[in-house]
Amino acid sequence: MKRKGNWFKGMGLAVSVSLALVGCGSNNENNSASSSAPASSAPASSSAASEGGTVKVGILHSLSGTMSISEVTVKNSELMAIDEINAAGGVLGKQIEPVIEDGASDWPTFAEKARKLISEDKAATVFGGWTSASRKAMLPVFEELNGLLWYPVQYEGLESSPNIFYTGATTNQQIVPSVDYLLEQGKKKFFLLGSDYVFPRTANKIIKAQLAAKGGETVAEEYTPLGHTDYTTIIAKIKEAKPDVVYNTLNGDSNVAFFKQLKDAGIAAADLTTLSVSIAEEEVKGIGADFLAGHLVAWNYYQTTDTPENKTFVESFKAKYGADSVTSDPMEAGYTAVYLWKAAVEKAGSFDVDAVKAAAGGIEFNAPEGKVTIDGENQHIYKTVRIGEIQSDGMIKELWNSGSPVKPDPYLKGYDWAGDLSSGS
Amino acid sequence: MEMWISQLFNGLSVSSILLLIALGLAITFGLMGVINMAHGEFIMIGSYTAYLTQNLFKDLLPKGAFDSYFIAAIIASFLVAFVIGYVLEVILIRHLYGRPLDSLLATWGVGLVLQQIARSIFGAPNVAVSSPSWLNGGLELIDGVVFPYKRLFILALVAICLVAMYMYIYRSASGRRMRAVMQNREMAACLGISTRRVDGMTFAIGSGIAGIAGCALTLIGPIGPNIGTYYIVDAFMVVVLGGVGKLVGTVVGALGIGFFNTMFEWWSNASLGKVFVFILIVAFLQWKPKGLFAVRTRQLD
Amino acid sequence: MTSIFADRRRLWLLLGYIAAAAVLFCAPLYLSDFRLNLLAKFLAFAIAALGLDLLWGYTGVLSLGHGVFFGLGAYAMGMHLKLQASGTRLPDFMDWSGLTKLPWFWEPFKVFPVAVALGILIPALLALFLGFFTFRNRIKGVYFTILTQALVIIVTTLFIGQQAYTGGTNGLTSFTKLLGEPLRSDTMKTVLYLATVAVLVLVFMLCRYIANSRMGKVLRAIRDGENRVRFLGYNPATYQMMTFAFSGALAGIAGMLFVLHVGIISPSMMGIVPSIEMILWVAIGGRGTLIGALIGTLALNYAKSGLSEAYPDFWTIGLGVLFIVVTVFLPGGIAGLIRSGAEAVRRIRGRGNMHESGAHSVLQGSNRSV
Amino acid sequence: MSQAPILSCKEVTVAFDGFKAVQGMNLLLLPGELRFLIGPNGAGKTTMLDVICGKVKPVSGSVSFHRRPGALDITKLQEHKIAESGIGRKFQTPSIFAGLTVMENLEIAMSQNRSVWATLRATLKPSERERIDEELALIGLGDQRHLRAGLLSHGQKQWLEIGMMLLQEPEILLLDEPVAGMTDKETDKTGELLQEIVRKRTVVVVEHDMEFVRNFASKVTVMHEGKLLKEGTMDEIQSDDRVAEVYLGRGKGRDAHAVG
Repeated sequence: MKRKGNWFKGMGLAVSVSLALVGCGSNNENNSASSSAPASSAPASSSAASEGGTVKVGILHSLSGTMSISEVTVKNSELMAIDEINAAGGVLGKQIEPVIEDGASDWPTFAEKARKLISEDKAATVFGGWTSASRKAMLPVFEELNGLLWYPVQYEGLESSPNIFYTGATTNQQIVPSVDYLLEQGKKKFFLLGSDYVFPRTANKIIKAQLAAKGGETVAEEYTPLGHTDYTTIIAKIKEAKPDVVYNTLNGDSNVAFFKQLKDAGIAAADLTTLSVSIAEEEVKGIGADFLAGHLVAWNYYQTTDTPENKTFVESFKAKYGADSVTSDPMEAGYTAVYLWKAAVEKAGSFDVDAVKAAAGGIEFNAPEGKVTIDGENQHIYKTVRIGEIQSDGMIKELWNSGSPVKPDPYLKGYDWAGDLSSGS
Repeated sequence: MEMWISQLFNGLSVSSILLLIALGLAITFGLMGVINMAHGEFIMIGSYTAYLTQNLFKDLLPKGAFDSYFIAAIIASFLVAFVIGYVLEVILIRHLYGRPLDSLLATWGVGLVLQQIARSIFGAPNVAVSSPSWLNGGLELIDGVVFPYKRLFILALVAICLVAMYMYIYRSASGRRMRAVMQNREMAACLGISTRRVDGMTFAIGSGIAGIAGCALTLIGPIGPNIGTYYIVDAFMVVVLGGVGKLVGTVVGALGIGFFNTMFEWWSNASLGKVFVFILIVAFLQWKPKGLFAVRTRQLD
Repeated sequence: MTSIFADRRRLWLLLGYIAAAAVLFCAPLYLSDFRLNLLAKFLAFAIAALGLDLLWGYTGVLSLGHGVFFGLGAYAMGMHLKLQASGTRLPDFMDWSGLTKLPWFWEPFKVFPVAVALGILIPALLALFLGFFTFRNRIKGVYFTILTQALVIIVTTLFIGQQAYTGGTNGLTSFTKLLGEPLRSDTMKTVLYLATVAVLVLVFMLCRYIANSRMGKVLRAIRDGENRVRFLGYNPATYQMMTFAFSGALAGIAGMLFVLHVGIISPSMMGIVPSIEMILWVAIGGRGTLIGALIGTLALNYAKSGLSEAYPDFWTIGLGVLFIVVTVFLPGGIAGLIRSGAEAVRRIRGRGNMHESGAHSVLQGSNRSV
Repeated sequence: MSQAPILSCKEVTVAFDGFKAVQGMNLLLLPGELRFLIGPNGAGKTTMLDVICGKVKPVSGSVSFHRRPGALDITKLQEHKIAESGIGRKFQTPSIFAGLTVMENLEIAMSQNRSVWATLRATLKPSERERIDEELALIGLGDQRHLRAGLLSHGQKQWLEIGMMLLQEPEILLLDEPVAGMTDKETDKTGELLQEIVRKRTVVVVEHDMEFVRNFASKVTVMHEGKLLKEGTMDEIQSDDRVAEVYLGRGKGRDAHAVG
């Protein structure tokens, strides 16, 4: 009664399944074969595969999908740092060999590639991640395999994993100072507008607590789904609420739609102050400077930041990736992360993760954004806060900065009004 | 009081954008029964064509002529999307008539390919298109209520496309041939209509209109490889809700979704607004499974 | 006369399955930790693919919303693991979202067996609920497919929005323990892998039983002519609902195993793209053949992770082209290829079975009606 | 007419968007009767069958099926309930399941408990296998038992569907042009099949081929534009002027030979 060819199907399954396994099995053999010491097939210890002349380093960013918009440029700046270091003799006499992986804007893929970089490629460290979700996906993998991750993007804080170094700003180095700045400018009524994901919701929670403590007022709190493109109703709500400032944590494409439609509705920067934390030089290029002129942003670095290191950084970046390319905060943070790792390795004298972590505390480095220091206690870095205004030529002019680098405080312990926010793990 | 007027206008403008996006689909899906999941990518093609036209005008022509680039862009985006649509129909869609579910999966693949090609040509980050100066600003009838020229332009563009499509489908000879082929392919072939050419033309027109939508959307939205994914599900919802095969269905579907979306968003927030609209659509289809203006057929299946 | 062939054929088939199961069970011996974890994830996907194949390949109902059922199962297990990891304290995201006590609907997930039961029941009941309202009203074909996409948008938007209860776009992560044992120890990982293979084998046998039972025949009849089945006295709606609920439950099981292997579940994993990729596994493997769903899932996932390692920039083009080629030019999928390959071999060696040789057997492989 | 009717359709009217396919039609069937339904194209014959088997809901009028335990109002029931209660329908174009083998088609058509749970556990009992073998022999498809139904010829598909109907063992069987598109040899064979079917159940046959109708001495109902025109034996029908006029066009007295 069986249909024809069934026994072939059974055999077909057995053959194809075993082929797939053998395929990936052998794939695994030739991997370890390419990396040197036979010890590498030992259980995934963190001993770096420092083979003769090169040390492997992972670069894990989204090269496809919705997040490729922001992450491709950060990958480029990290690669530039590696090329510069290799040209100058590498680290501990070894050339850095970058292994590039695509996170594909898909969080389990970030976890899968992180596991591959650590246990298969034996990468000494990994530079990568962008969205909080991708970092949260990689975190358990790095802690399980005792790997080392450098996360180059500003984020919502309230985290400090022993296996991650955060070279982007935490909330008290971007959100909190920017709100203080606005309050000093006499902006009392805040309209909180953000894309519907973790960073805006957490940032707004902090802002509401800060405003309540400092006499500000939260007029409204609005969220739009990622990829939302129609802001006419939101703009109508803004007109009705008549806030002093719109604190904007929208992300990616939504910013394009919001500012274009804001200008359509006859609202210019002079009529309504907005401060954004997800718009850098790269995004300004995508939106068009004529829609953004006069609006404020809060970062720790701008292409116009006048430090000698920044001049060379911008020049070499334009030389490498084209004259019309721009440099933004996350790109600079990624670039700085590579140098900080190099400094920590040289101080520790070895690529071993625990040694590098122990040696990292207190390391200083003259980054394009100015002097930065690694805070050994929470593995973030001291950063100078800068409020900028977008110019009609697409550059961002610095209006105010915090003077000296601000100590990172991911759990906002140093702020009394943030007491109930988090007990800290 | 002005809030109500501006909200009504917002509802109308959202509906007009939904209609512009779904109009092409009303042909490819409504009339031809082809599920084209790459419809969003044709919108993207339209946007990128507008970007290229803008650069062309900026570099080659004198400054004064820049403002008229947008009209050229609309025509160019229709033609480019039309040609790519025709080529896609000849290569792929031809094999998929009568297999709706397969055409859904195959065109999803096409969408992936088009997105990646756009990403490698134009780069992952968004590109900027500055709107022509005669479209900036807005009409201020009552104080405090501004009707942006861009939205009015899109409303006008949609109206023109609608009338043009109506005249083509219901009042022109080739439109009649198209409907004949769609309703009974074998009979039309017997009557000497080259169904191959009509299929190609019909699909290409549907894609061309998606190109126009893409060009118009550069006024108010982002231009990047992924914008297609934002619109595709909404476009299908409009056509399914409105009822397949009837132009008036698509119009009413777009108006319905547009106004409800704006109203819900006003009362709650944008995320919940979108959720309520979709729940409404699912509930509505219980009552009328074939959409508002269903075409009744008597065959068994 | 044909029974001799049938018995020998069934023997070979059994041998094939046993060999495959053996190869899978002893994988931990020859696979590295990373590759084993990868394979475990793909086998979990295969369980969901089997359910989808039964629904689409056999019954002709195309659902692009199975990411939701997969996600609900994964969230059920994720909530359990999160509670285990948080011990007495509130989970971290609830803490800084301002919650003071655990929401009531989190309580049942503290107990492992209850969490597993809910991980199967919730997707199944949601599928039954949606199935009841669509199939009873004879919503079918493309309309049903687009409705499942609407379901995906509704559920993902709600999960993202209710960050205090679901962890928002970060989802649930940083799990430490399962049943008191450390989740990430080597023994636990091997045990989890073997459990996944065992569940897969069980589910495969269950699906084969259903596919070959009379119910399986009625399902295929519904695929070929739903109205005709109605006039034979069967109510297609109940059959479609039951199969939809069953495939929802299988997707839930797959989700639970997935979260145990990968250690994270977030709304983006139950979105539109993952749901369509599930369909691609079944389409490439060969819908309407259970083995096809398995082969397709393994083949595509290895291709995806292999391609994206080697050519990070262009693997989406490869995926897209694969999509087109399979659905248009290779409707039978890989399983179809194997079958027609087998027939070609049979015809060349002239062993053809008297009754079905000649023109019939050639046509058999290519019969595909949607 | 002492016997109580098994099926009674009173004043049945069916309209599609205003067009009245059937107007005020009455039809009474006696148990075990063989009734032919003839009439020009568009007379509403097929629509009448659709009403009886529940495919189409009438706008007005009643259709009741008098089974042993009591009367069933067809217009209230869903299609599968009507089929389950004992009304089988064969469609004009052979509608069998192309993806299933001949054997499988018959297996699911066989009268059995139709619930999901029952079919999940059902196995082919020897007695059932015998019945299927008998049916296969009767319709002459014994050799093609494992062949996919989609590969059968047109005639074979019609017989398979008839075989399925027999296995379904309905009390009333509705056949829609069973010999349409068949060769003479196939038509004769179908005629023999019909003799077999009629022995155990009530049958209504819609047919155009007068030759075929003639060799069954049974009652004939003629429909025209949705209304009952004439009812009686074949001879009464042929001698009736109105039938000739309606059927064959305006010529009087011409032999009421069938127009295909």
